Amino acid sequence: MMKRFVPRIAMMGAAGLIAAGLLQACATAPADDADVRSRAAAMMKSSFKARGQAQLSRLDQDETQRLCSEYANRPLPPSVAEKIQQANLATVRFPADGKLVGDWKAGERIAQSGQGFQYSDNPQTPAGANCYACHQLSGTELAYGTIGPSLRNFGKLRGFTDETRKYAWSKVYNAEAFTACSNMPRFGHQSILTEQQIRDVVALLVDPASPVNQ
Amino acid sequence: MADPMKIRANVIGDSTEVKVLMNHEMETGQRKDAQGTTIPAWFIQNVKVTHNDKVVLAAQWGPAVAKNPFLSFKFKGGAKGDKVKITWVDNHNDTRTDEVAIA
Amino acid sequence: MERRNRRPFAAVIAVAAFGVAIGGAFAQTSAVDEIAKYRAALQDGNPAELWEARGEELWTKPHGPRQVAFTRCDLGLGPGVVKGAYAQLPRYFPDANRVMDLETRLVWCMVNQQGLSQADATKNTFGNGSQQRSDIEALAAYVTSQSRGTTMNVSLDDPHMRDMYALGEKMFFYRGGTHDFACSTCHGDDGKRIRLQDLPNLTKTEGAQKAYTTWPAYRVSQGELRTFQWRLNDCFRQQRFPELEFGSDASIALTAYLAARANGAAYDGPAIKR
Amino acid sequence: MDTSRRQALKGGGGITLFALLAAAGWLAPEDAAGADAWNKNAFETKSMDETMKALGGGTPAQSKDITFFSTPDIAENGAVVPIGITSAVPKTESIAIMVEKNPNMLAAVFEIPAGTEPTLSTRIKMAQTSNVYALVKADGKYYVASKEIKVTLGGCGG
Repeated sequence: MMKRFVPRIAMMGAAGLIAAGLLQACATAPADDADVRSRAAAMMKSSFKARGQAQLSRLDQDETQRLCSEYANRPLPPSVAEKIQQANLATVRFPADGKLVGDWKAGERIAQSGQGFQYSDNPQTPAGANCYACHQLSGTELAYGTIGPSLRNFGKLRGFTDETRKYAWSKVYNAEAFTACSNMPRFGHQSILTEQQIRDVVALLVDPASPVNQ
Repeated sequence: MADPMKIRANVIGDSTEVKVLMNHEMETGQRKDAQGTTIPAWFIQNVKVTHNDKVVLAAQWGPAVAKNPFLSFKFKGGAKGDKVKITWVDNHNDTRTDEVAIA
Repeated sequence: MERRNRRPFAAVIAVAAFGVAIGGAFAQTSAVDEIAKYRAALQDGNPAELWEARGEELWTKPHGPRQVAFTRCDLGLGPGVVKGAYAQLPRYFPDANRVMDLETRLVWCMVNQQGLSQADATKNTFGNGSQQRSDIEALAAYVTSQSRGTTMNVSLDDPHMRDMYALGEKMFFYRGGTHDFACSTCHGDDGKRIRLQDLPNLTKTEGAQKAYTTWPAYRVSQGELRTFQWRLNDCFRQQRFPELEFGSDASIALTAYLAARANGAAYDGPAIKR
Repeated sequence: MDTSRRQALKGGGGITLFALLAAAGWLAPEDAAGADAWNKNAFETKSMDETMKALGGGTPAQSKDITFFSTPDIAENGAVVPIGITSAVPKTESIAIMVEKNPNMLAAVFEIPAGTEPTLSTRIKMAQTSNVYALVKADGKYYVASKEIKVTLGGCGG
């Protein structure tokens, strides 16, 4: 706690009063970090209410979520990162028929749609992956986000190979397998997308005819 | 009953600048509610602005004017303290008139 | 052609599933510039003023079974004092033995001074058109407008407040739900955007200041004035979390964290936003 | 389908609407005083086809004397699109705003009495990316300028 308040004080240099307040805060910092975390989790449980498809169990963290929250604003130790990636890599499932690539046109629609899993969403409507919220993909879609890297020419740059297709599948299935505490949802592992939907998204990335590779 | 407008009228050089915000849904009649029922059209159709009883702007609006409409324009003349009066009438025949002294 | 022509506005106004390809061969930077122009053009004439005016009227009117006006309501600077009050909220209120943000304090005054039931006081926390207007949103618009230009100065001297700040910070980084999202997923880095919307980095002073000082805001996408309680509520919806309850401890803790991080900046709301 | 519309526009499809409106008398100066009348027909014009059926009236000339100000090329939200129009055409009597691809084209008509500056700003809704027309009537004649405004949408929740 102590340490983490220090840079903040530096940032707030302009407001001397506040810095003073924070210094004081440091002096009597609440017990320890784990205690604050567990009290925060308990507070959330009593402050949220189930609505629609979003039940209170959504607040329960799995080990990956717990570790990534714990290390969110401090460096992630390599050993923890390794542990997270290993555990998540073990979750990746390939389709039984071995077919990794579907229809890029369907993939584009999934990439455009942000519907799904919000309490305001109809659970009967297939969820989207909302890829464009965070990534550049097709060159014609200018309304793309930058939280994730650009995926322009994803297949073209990596080569239209089996290896690329497998990587794309695995990454979409569980991004934490490659980047511990990635911002990207684990679309397969968390059952956000169906197997066929993942195929279609993979097609958007790796099909030579996909606008992503044009 | 309709809520008041927010009107500003200020002398700028030899003109008066009028800015008004109106409280109105401006419902298009094309939207559906959560149950799929069309929400009936409800929008301001006529707006009239007068300065000392002389019309300085008159408008006819369709539902494509944005919700809580904003309008800004200028007319020649107008002195501090003069009244600027604005009236709107909507398709439910509801109406609202507000006035403000030019500042 | 007919079909397309008659396409209802609902298609645009309803929850936006995706950005429309804005086509053409103009550069991304010019798109961003033009959106900046769009935002600038909206600044002159903010319908939030309509809420401010209604809130001002509500403030002085007697309410509830006891017919008491908000002029008896103490927002931290004394009964009825609104000038600059928002810039120091949330704060610990000994009379309630609780840290409260503005909206929660308004509800407290409705219940404890005006005699409304908690249920009645929180019936319309977020308005929906002229048929279901929220007095809390109007009051919040008025009160916050009276802090415009005031430097944010949320004190962490009180231990209750310090505790809420610490809890709020943990919440900010708390990952959960089907999508593993935390507040920090979208608001933890510089220069990011979702689709074309810039995302403030709330872990940095500058980002927190810019974001926090511009709520409440008139949301043109909704035609409503929205408070900070609403902002948090809707963020968690999009995070795929359950619903954050209005005035809950978690909502206040997170507000305390973000408000205190905005310290030093001039409050600049109610603003107008997409 | 779009091609025919575009051609219609270029070929003067937009013009016929104006002609219709003029013929209907809704832009007559006498309306300026008592603006209580609301021209239902004009506001229910749904498509270019419809307007092309009606002929007559004057032809608006493209005019560089009509300009848009504080009007962005891209609207972040179609529910509120700021539009500013200034007419430098002498004896401007009215200014109308029309949106080609809205369900109804006509958004608003402003009568400008003598003494009022032919410049105003307001906010409209746009269903989608479209041309927006500023139609000016001046000294009994019609003039027009247009501008394309792109409408974007976006956000996290989708």
